[in-house]
Amino acid sequence: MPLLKISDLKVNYGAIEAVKGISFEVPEKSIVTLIGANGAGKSTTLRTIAGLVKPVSGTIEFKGEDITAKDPALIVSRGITLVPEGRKIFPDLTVLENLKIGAYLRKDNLDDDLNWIYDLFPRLKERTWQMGGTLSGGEQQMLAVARALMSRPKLMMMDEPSLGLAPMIVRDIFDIIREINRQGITILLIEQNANMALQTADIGYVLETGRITLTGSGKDLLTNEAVKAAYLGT
Amino acid sequence: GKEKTGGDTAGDVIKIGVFEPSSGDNGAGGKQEILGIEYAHSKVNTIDIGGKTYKIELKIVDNESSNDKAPTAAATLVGEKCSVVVGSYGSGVSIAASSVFGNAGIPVIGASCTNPQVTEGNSHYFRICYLDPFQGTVLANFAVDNFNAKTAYILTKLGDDYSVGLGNYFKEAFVGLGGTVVEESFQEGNSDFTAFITSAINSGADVIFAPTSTEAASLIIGQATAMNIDIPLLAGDTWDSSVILDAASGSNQEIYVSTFFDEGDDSAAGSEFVQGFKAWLNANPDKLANNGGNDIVAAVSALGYDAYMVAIEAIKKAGSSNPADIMGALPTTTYTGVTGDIAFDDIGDAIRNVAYIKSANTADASWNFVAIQSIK
Amino acid sequence: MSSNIMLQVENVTMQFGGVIAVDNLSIDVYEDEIVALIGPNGAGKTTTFNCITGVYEPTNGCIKYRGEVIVSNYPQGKMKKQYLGKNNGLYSKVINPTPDQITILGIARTFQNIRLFKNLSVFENVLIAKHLRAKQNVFTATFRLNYREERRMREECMALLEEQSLLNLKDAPAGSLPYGLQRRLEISRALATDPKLLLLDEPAAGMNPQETQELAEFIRQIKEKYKLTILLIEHHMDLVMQISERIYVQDFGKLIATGTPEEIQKNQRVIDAYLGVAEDAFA
Amino acid sequence: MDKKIKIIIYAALLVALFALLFILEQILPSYSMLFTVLKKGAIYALVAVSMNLLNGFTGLFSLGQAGFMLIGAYTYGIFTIPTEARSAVYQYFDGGIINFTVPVVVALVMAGVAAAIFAYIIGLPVLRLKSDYLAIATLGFAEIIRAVFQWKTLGPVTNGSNLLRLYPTFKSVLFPFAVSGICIAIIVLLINSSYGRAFKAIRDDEIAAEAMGINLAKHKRLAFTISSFFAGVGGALLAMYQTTIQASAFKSAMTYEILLIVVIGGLGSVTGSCISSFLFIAASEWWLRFLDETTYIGSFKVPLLNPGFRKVVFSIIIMIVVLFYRRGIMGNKEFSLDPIAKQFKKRFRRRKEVVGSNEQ
Amino acid sequence: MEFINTYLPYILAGISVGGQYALIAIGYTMVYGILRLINFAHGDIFMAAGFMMVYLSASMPLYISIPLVIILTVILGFLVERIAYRPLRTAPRMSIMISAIGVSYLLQNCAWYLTSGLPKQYPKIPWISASVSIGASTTTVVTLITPILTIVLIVALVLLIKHTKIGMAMRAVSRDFETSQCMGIKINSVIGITFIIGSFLAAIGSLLYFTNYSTVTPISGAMPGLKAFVAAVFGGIGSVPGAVVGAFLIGICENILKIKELDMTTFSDAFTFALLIIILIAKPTGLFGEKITDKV
Ligand SMILES: Nc1ncnc2c1ncn2[C@@H]1O[C@H](COP(=O)(O)OP(=O)(O)OP(=O)(O)O)[C@@H](O)[C@H]1O
Ligand SMILES: Nc1ncnc2c1ncn2[C@@H]1O[C@H](COP(=O)(O)OP(=O)(O)OP(=O)(O)O)[C@@H](O)[C@H]1O
Ligand SMILES: [Mg+2]
Ligand SMILES: [Mg+2]
Repeated sequence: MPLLKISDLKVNYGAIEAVKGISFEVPEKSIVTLIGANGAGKSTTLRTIAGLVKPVSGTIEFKGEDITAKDPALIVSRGITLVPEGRKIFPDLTVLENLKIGAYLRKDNLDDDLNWIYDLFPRLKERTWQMGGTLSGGEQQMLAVARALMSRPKLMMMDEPSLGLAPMIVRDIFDIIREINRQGITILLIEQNANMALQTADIGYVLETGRITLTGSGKDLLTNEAVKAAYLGT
Repeated sequence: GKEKTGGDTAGDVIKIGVFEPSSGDNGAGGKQEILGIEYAHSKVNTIDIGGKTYKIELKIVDNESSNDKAPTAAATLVGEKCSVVVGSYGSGVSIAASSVFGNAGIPVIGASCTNPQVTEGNSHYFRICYLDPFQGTVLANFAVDNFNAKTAYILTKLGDDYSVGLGNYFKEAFVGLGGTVVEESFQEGNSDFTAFITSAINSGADVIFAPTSTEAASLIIGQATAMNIDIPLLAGDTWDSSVILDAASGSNQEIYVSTFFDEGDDSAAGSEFVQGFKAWLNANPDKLANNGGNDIVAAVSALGYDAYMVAIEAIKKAGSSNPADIMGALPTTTYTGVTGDIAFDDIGDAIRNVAYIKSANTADASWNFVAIQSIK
Repeated sequence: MSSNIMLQVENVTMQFGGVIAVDNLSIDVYEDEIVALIGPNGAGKTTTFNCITGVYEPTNGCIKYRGEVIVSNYPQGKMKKQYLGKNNGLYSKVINPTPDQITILGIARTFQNIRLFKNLSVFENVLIAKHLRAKQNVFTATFRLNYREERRMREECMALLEEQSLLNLKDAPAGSLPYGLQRRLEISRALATDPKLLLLDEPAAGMNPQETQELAEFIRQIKEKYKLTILLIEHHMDLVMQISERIYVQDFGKLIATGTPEEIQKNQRVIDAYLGVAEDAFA
Repeated sequence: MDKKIKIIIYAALLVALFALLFILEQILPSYSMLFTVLKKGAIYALVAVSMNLLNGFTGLFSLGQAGFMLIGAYTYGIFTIPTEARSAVYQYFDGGIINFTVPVVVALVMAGVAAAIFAYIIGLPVLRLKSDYLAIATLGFAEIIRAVFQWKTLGPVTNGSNLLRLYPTFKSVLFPFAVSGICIAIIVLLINSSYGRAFKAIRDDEIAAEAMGINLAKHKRLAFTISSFFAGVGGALLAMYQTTIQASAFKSAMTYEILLIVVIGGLGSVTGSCISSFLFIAASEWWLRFLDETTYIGSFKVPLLNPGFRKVVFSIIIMIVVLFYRRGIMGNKEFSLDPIAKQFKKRFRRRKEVVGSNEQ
Repeated sequence: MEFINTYLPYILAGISVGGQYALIAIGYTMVYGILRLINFAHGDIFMAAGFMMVYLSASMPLYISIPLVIILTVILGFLVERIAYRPLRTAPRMSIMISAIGVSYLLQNCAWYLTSGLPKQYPKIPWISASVSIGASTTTVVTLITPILTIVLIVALVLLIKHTKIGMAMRAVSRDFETSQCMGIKINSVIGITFIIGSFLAAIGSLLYFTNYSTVTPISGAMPGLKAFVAAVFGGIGSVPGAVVGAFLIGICENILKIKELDMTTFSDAFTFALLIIILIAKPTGLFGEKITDKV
């Protein structure tokens, strides 16, 4: 059984059909990537899974449980978190508070998790007391990932984590993604940087104007001529 | 209003408009005035003209104490084809709506609006109460006569023509009698009067004259009580309300008001009205609530009663329900009401030369009659 | 060469509280050039643009446009004591124009996070950019005494949209456009102000490699067509290396390197601070 | 659609409207509530549109409308009270210090100009503020204006706390319609001009607007001043309608009322503001009045109907409209003949085609 | 001494009024901080609390009616949020504000309808209604305990916001609904709690205020509401300490202006606004307001 199973999902914003019936699966402990042009509906798909947008039709199953259109808080409690597009860290909470709020639904002791996070992101440890808003772009992106990890997710969804980041940081982020995945967390990744994404991913889906048009392993898609022409620019 | 009671056809009905506030700043007083009118209507609700009996219907409309709503409210009454209109509590709305009635040729009888400008130059506007210049002078005289006052502190509400106007007339008279005055005014919505009371004390005032609405009044009284001052408070007709008694009850604050009517009046007409009105109020919980939950007779209720009766008298005299005829009849209409004899001068104002002065009995929350004051 | 110099940023320092976002930066841009400004996140690139376009008043330094000083400031007021940068005392003139004055001079820009008038149509977005050069006042405009001017503005905008192949979308609300077209519209809107110098802030952000490729072509085209000089900020190295003639690299506000794309790619300081392992960046 | 035809159609509609009003005035009695609502509605429409120019089209959240109306109303009153009536009006101030009158139309323009001048002056500092801060500052200015006009020291000019009255008023509903109509037409022209586009740009994104070469300070001040001009004219019309002027009527409650009209009509929709102002006035002052009357059906007393109930119902209606029509009646669209005309054309064309095919 | 005797009452009145404004102002500021909504109905909730006390105390002893008033007010505040604001969560800001104005109208009109608009005498609460003398001036106990109680409540509130989990959630929600939801925060509950706290403080404020001023009318909430709102803006809307400082400043200023010798009474309200405008022009987001920097 896949960890996450999307069947025939349709999402509208008013009259705009953003997602027009897509189905895909995310196996446990894998890295899955969605690539596609701007406005293809990638972010919308993730937001729907997270419960932020209600779909018109279709189902979302997580570990066999139907979580379609459930309250975001419930979805988080089941083990799905979203690292939103554009970092969205809380600027006037400290780094520590940002991390704590990531674990909002948890009632147990957070010390172990904090140590784990600080191991993963030594940069954040130095800045525990700094306000989130004063971090640099790359640091904010790390914080956003770390914050999501604090809920001890089973599935982590990331929406364009490399957007607007310097090449060096982009690489760091992908290293971290692989590292987190090694530790057993399933990743659903959206990327414009299709090269990096497909290199990292086990499975890739290509989304075009609200529909999935291609599926394959990351390596396969990297060499697919259509993908090359449309997304890789070579 | 689509109300139709019984099966009357329009031909048998004479409509009397009631142009009063039942909301807004003057809503409380307006309602009490309406009660007097309604009571009068309950006593006299038919009229014989030319051998035919007409049923009298009241058309009550809320002018919301607001000058910009008043013309619309007045237009409603005109639209209802009222023969004559009674109202309003509050001079501002009366002036604002005056031209609507004037243009439609409908006579209006003001019950308690005391501003001279209501009738001045308006041949269709009549009034049965005394005027602010008179009232102000009466109170000034009273202050000098009773307290031997040399200094008066006058507190008025900014932007309120009644308050400022009456304050002005009081000042003129008081200064004319050789006193000095200290004047201050407060703004709308002010709720802390301690500073004003303090300055009254510091100015060495012998009396405080505060012609204000009842809302401000209860705040002033409450705070004066808390400060334990021993300067008497004087005010005009608006203070003649159970609200004032409520506010003052249990304190030892001296409060004097000038008014149109005394509940304790033991003349036959007066006591009959008081008893009848109380019984009527007590029989009807809604009405009692509109009176503030008690059966104390407000002077404006008495005036409302009289104004209605004057209207009836005028209709009878005119022998017609035609507004123009009634307007023609009004200047010569006379009537002996519960507030005294009523006759109009050539401006349309009632000819009156006395006012009642009452004081608040703070022990049992009632009014004590003090004097009938006239002008020197 | 200096006869046709377009923009000179001289010793510009921008300090926010205790943070120096731009530190004594000097940049020259010559006519007909495409110059890139790169650097790690938070290096102060956007802030530099904001200083040039009048959004921020630099704390110290001056900026010249075609040889004329358009922005100039020195540490003063509260900043007098707090100032942490260099060159205090070098300048004594204060010129702090508002952004609209800069635009009128002929410098147009786009924004890092697209700032279109989302509720207005594509056509109106472009038409608004014509407002500044129209000969009219409220009175003539209201009573349509400016109808010739208005017609000219509309015709020019139609022509521009036609060229940018946005004409078929002219009545669509700008906010409803796909992301890539929004970027293009933002550039078109900037072009409608008749600029000589165009500042582009991360035009390729959020684009995939293919779209980035198309963007590079587009930038080249408009440069030729409108005889523009272009200064751009970008993190997509393939785009930068492909179209820019010279590159400035900024880190912690300071200029750390400048040169041709080839020179920059080999520069060890740039690799350490920004590119990381050189080959990877161009994978 | 052909622009010329469009103009002709709109002009024809306008003429028809005025003709209808004229006929109505001949056949209905002058005291009909309909006229009251039409008069006040027309005036509120103007004021609401002027507020919409600021709040809906320029994105400046201003709550100073009542203050500017006050200035307009007083300016009109002060300069039009006939000299012979002045001693009666200014009875506490020896007839006041202004001893001349100007014609009504001139006074209306003066009312607008006075409000505009004032707006220009306070706009200099205040327009630098953003959103809610601007709102509270303008609200504050309106309160200050009110206090100043009630100030005794200015009594010889403003009559202090007392009423202004006896100035020329209007009888026919055509007058407010004509004046408001002209003013609204000018505002519409402005909104659709290059400057109107600049205002909308500022509303959507100030920073981008500035980058497009739009001088924020200048354009905001322009919108503020023009809006206040029309608010001033609206205030003067209101004064004519009310026949008396008193500063205490121009409270913040009046501004809120106008804001309600604007939002219910749809922010950024001129026709919305107009429609909703008529509906608002009609509902609040006419249609619901029966709710205030204690009513008996036979001898059964209809429950709840007591003075004050009308306002309760009215506020509930407002809440329902706000909750279920969140973008207002018209959203940010305008009423237009285009869709109707298109329908018409389509049918026309089809018929032509049918005719054409028959001929073949 | 002469000086103190003359002016002490003004200052005492100022501090007391300031405290009451502060309690109301916090409600504005909290709601604004989290929803960016000027909750115009807040002053009317305060007024409604006053009427509840009038009616409840008539039929039950104070030790029951006071807690009951507080509970009912809190429920009222919560319901207003539930019915009038929650459905508009995604609507344009202006609609929510109009909804707030609508609620304010509704509450006032209901109060009118139910009370006939007559001013109601507020019950005397023993001990805090009592008079005390300070120097030569007389005042009530409530004048003295208001500032103390205000400060205590506010310290508690600040601690709650700064150091508890729910406080952290409030700060997070105030920044970004969507991301907060992604963290598992139920924004509706957090907003509900904000209204509950705001209404609670308004209820306490109304107890103090009406004990001091003795009369309740349907528009009793309007002016204190407006003043408190001004105070909140003055201090920088969204900032709790700012609201408190603003409230005390305004309370004291407007009372000092009533000193006869200054001859400024006519303009005491106008002056409050003038002061506000001056502050805003110098500091466009109030004394403690966060600077709105549009990151370009
Ligand atoms: N809040 C919204 N309201 C209306 N339409 C929206 C909204 N959000 C997205 N859309 C539209 O839905 C479609 C899909 O958008 P989505 O953000 O999911 O695309 P995406 O694939 O994530 O693109 P990008 O690469 O730009 O992030 C687009 O056409 C977009 O314009
Ligand atoms: N208005 C401001 N107030 C305070 N600090 C600011 C302001 N604007 C920018 N900064 C700071 O200045 C520094 C430079 O920011 P800037 O936006 O110029 O970076 P950048 O080089 O454009 O980065 P990126 O590539 O991530 O866009 C950052 O530390 C930023 O936080
Ligand atoms: Mg996306
Ligand atoms: Mg940047």
